[in-house]
Amino acid sequence: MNRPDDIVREMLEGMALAFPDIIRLDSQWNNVYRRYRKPGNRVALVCGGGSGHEPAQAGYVGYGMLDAVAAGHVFTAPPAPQVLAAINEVANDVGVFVIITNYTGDVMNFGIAIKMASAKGVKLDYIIVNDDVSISDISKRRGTTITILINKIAGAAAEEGWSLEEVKRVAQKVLDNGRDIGVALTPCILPTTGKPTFELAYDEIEFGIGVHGEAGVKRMKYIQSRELAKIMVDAIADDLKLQKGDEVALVVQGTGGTPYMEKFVFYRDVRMYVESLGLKVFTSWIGEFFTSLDMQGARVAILRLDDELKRLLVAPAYTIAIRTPGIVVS
Amino acid sequence: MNRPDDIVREMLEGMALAFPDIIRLDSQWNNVYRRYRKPGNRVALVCGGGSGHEPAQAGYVGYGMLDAVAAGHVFTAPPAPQVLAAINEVANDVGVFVIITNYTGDVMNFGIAIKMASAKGVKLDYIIVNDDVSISDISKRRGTTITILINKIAGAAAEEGWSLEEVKRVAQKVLDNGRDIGVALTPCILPTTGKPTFELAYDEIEFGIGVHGEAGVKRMKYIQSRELAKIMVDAIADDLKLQKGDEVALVVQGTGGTPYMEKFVFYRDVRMYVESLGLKVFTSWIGEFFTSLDMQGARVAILRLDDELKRLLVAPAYTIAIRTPGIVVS
Amino acid sequence: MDKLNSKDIYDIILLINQYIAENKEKLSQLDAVIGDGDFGTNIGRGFETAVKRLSTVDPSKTDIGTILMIVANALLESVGGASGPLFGGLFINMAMSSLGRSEIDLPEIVKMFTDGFRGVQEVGGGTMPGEKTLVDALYPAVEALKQAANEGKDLLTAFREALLAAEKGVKSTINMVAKRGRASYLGERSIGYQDPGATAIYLIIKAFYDHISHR
Amino acid sequence: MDKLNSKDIYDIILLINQYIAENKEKLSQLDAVIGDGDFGTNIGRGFETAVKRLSTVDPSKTDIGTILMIVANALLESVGGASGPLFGGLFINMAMSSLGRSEIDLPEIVKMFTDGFRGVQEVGGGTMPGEKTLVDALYPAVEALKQAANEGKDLLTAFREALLAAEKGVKSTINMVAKRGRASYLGERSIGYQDPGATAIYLIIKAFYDHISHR
Ligand SMILES: Nc1ncnc2c1ncn2[C@@H]1O[C@H](COP(=O)(O)OP(=O)(O)O)[C@@H](O)[C@H]1O
Ligand SMILES: Nc1ncnc2c1ncn2[C@@H]1O[C@H](COP(=O)(O)OP(=O)(O)O)[C@@H](O)[C@H]1O
Ligand SMILES: [Mg+2]
Ligand SMILES: [Mg+2]
Ligand SMILES: [Mg+2]
Ligand SMILES: [Mg+2]
Repeated sequence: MNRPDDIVREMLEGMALAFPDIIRLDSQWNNVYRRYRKPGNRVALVCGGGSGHEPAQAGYVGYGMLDAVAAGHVFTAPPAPQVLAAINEVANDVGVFVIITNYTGDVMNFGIAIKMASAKGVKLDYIIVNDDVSISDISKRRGTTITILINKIAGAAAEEGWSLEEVKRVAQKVLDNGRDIGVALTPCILPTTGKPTFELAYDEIEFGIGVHGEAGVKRMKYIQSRELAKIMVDAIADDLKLQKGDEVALVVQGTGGTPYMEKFVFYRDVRMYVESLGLKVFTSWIGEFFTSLDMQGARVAILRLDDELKRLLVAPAYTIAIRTPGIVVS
Repeated sequence: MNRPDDIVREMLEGMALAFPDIIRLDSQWNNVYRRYRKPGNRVALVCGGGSGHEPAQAGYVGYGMLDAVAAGHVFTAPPAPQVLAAINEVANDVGVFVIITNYTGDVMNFGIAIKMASAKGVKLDYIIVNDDVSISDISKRRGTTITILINKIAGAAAEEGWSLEEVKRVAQKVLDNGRDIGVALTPCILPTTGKPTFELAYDEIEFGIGVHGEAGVKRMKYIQSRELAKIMVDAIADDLKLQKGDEVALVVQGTGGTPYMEKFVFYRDVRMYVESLGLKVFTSWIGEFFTSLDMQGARVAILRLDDELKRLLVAPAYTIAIRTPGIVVS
Repeated sequence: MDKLNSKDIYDIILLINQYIAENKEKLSQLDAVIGDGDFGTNIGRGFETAVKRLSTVDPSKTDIGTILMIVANALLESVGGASGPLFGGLFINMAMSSLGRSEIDLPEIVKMFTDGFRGVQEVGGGTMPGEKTLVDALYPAVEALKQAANEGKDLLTAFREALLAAEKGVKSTINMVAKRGRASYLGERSIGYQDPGATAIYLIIKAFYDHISHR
Repeated sequence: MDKLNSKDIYDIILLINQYIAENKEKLSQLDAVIGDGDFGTNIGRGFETAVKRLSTVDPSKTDIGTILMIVANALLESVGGASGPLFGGLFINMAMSSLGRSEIDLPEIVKMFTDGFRGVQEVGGGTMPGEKTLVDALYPAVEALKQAANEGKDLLTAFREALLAAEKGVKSTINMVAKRGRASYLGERSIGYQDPGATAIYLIIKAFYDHISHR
């Protein structure tokens, strides 16, 4: 790290230097666009949010996924004028679809930007993603991993030339059939303050965390990976009312500082438990998709699939973090 | 984590469950083989070492890279009989090429296994990788990231049907032209003991670390990413006697617990400094390639390229961690 | 004499920036406990940007509304998070309320703050006192100003009472369960900690009071 | 009477396993400071495996060499790291030296340990005393046994002197600069810490001594 205030810009510069064929950086706003614009008769997808969740969201800009990302400061929703600039950059005749994670700041800033863009005649629609099952009040549920699956599936639909209404319909289907839950074994350290976001004893697990290093919904004693897998999968399966025989996609990820080894041990436990419930695993993503800086922890997400979702999930994509077919873990 | 003693087996089980099309696990020995054997008239590549460095080495088994990996316990070289089993599994008429990292334990166990296999008439040759520039006594230099580049380049050569002698020649060329260096900002925590491997103050950097959480060659005060990039690149450039105009591959990686953000900021700083020296960056790998459990830190490796190395470096590969063209960061 | 002119408002903004900067770490720390720890950094960056932009503005030639609009835009563009729109909404409405005016008296100040408060409420989605947000400092402060104006008190007294009300409001957030924003995820576990947004409102009112009492 | 038979060797192996298990954490901790922290876990697993395999062996019907070969193979197969081949090499050579024998006297024991020491040296690449390795405990212990045998001392006295020599050897590693293995990366920074491998050798000699003194 150099100056904490520069960290987001410098990271985006690094990504643009490494993948100049995929993305382009607007450094006035820290907005990331596709290197090569999509044809104008395709719905454009805009996402964004605070930084510190990498590869979310800049890592998902590219063919088959997003067109524009507004990257805020660490854990801070991007200001409305920045989001507006991203929307304007990709605005076209068929429409812009905006994917918003359900956090007060994101909803406020994206909401203002959408209002301003609509007022100027931009055709758009949006979805507010609230997939985090750890909160019982549904309106308060946070937007986490399902956001990425919406980026992927709605992105594939948009690439195929679907209408704005159809893109929204399939995005809503993903949200209706997908849930996520996370735990932390350590807090994360904010680069801006150099301080951990909460205190956690060595033998404690913070259960139901968000993605911002904020404390979770409850704290529990350390348990084994196997038992943790069960509790987390159960929370999702209950909420989604998963049935024996349902086909699912499984996302098992670290939270930024989780060692590779633990991810695969945990994946094994999740997978074995999911199969013991009679669910069929169509595909698995294992890696880091929506992180919390250097936090050690894990998130599990499950998406119930039908034929339409399956096809779009494995449709071609070419972004920094996800390239199908074949999710690559590194 | 479940039982610490099971962690390696359970991780490998997770990998085999997630990527059944790429690898197959021999759980008697914790050896990992390609799902589909290579034709018998191709040199087979065997690598291995202690675990805790994932994706090294099991993540590199597959088309265009390795044929067999012997995975030891965490940070522990696999026993000689296990290595022997791996060699025997892939032994063929054209030969087995064994890639050994230069650690006492690996050299001893792989050495014994090679002696035993040779005595039984297996045709083989080997290379001991000592690319870690932080140690001045060349015979003591450890094997780190260049191992992966040898896996890639010698693997591509073997896939093309080169002879054992030729595979060894190109592996040696990679070793002669590649160097690595690493730093730690935190120690790593051993799953077996639950203890950190060394003590490090918040504002200190351990310079010239190996990949086992062992302490480095010196300790220094915290400096900015930019200055660190310069010191690390200089150490490699001096040792390799890099000249203006040389073409290079750049590997910038975290050490297992390094957040994504820091990797890209650091990559930007390394890349800008490398270019300021008049070197041409042919390709970059950014991610996690040879880690140290949950350690926060960074490694830089540089490989000087010629046309032969360039071609083999970007040749097709299909493994868990590396799939070319296009290194994917996740 | 018992009015605030453009220069006063200008100097008050500088003072707000100073107070926020001095308390940046503390504000982030408060946010870390029940939120995500970025509040001080973000609101600090916002007022810093505002002051930077104001540095080329001559307050003797500029109306109060324009000065406040510059602040509002700086906050909206550079803060982000929840606080960007919330504090941006506060200052936009205060700006609209004082556009074209080069001085304002207490009843006008009351109106300006009441409008500002409405701006916050709108952005917040109808936030009410008792939900452990900045509204718990802002609402009582505005009420205190209003009452002082109704009772014909002078500017200094009005802001002294507003400051006491804001302080009490900040303290009252400690025992509340958060119902809005990130802290609400904690439910009952949010009890015992002071709201950072309310704390920043207290610093803003304190800048008004300190400026008036020292001029 | 002043001999060791198969049952003695069998019991000594059990005792070694017990001592190593009791000191597992300590051995790993010593390795963490100047190595990678796995030594206790690995050598512990090795002797545990050895003892598990010995559980189906009847020492009254098995020669010393076979018992030690089972130990050697268990160490070679399950320890890994540097210590697997090193301790494996020690026990393989001790086994070869005692194959077919159901009891051995002090001169034979001396020969057995001398052969074992050569095995370690070979695997280690010619390790000499003074390089901060297990050789610094093993070499003086073997020398002490040899001298005691030459002076015609009894078994117990011989092992008492070997134990003292091993203990002194372990302590002497503290002030050495590591020249072999992982600790050698630290150069001068390895001074001040005791070698874990040497410490394990001390525990092995101690098991011999304690068994002999208690039987
Ligand atoms: N709906 C709301 N109405 C009023 N104030 C709110 C609301 N939500 C959050 N706040 C205020 O915003 C402050 C947090 O701001 P900030 O740290 O920028 O939010 P975040 O990091 O969650 O985006 C809280 O202390 C609270 O006072
Ligand atoms: N070349 C050598 N000769 C003799 N003993 C050695 C040699 N290298 C290492 N050792 C011994 O091995 C011990 C470390 O064993 P271990 O932890 O298994 O090694 P590693 O983890 O480095 O593979 C050291 O304490 C030392 O006594
Ligand atoms: Mg925030
Ligand atoms: Mg080891
Ligand atoms: Mg916050
Ligand atoms: Mg060790």
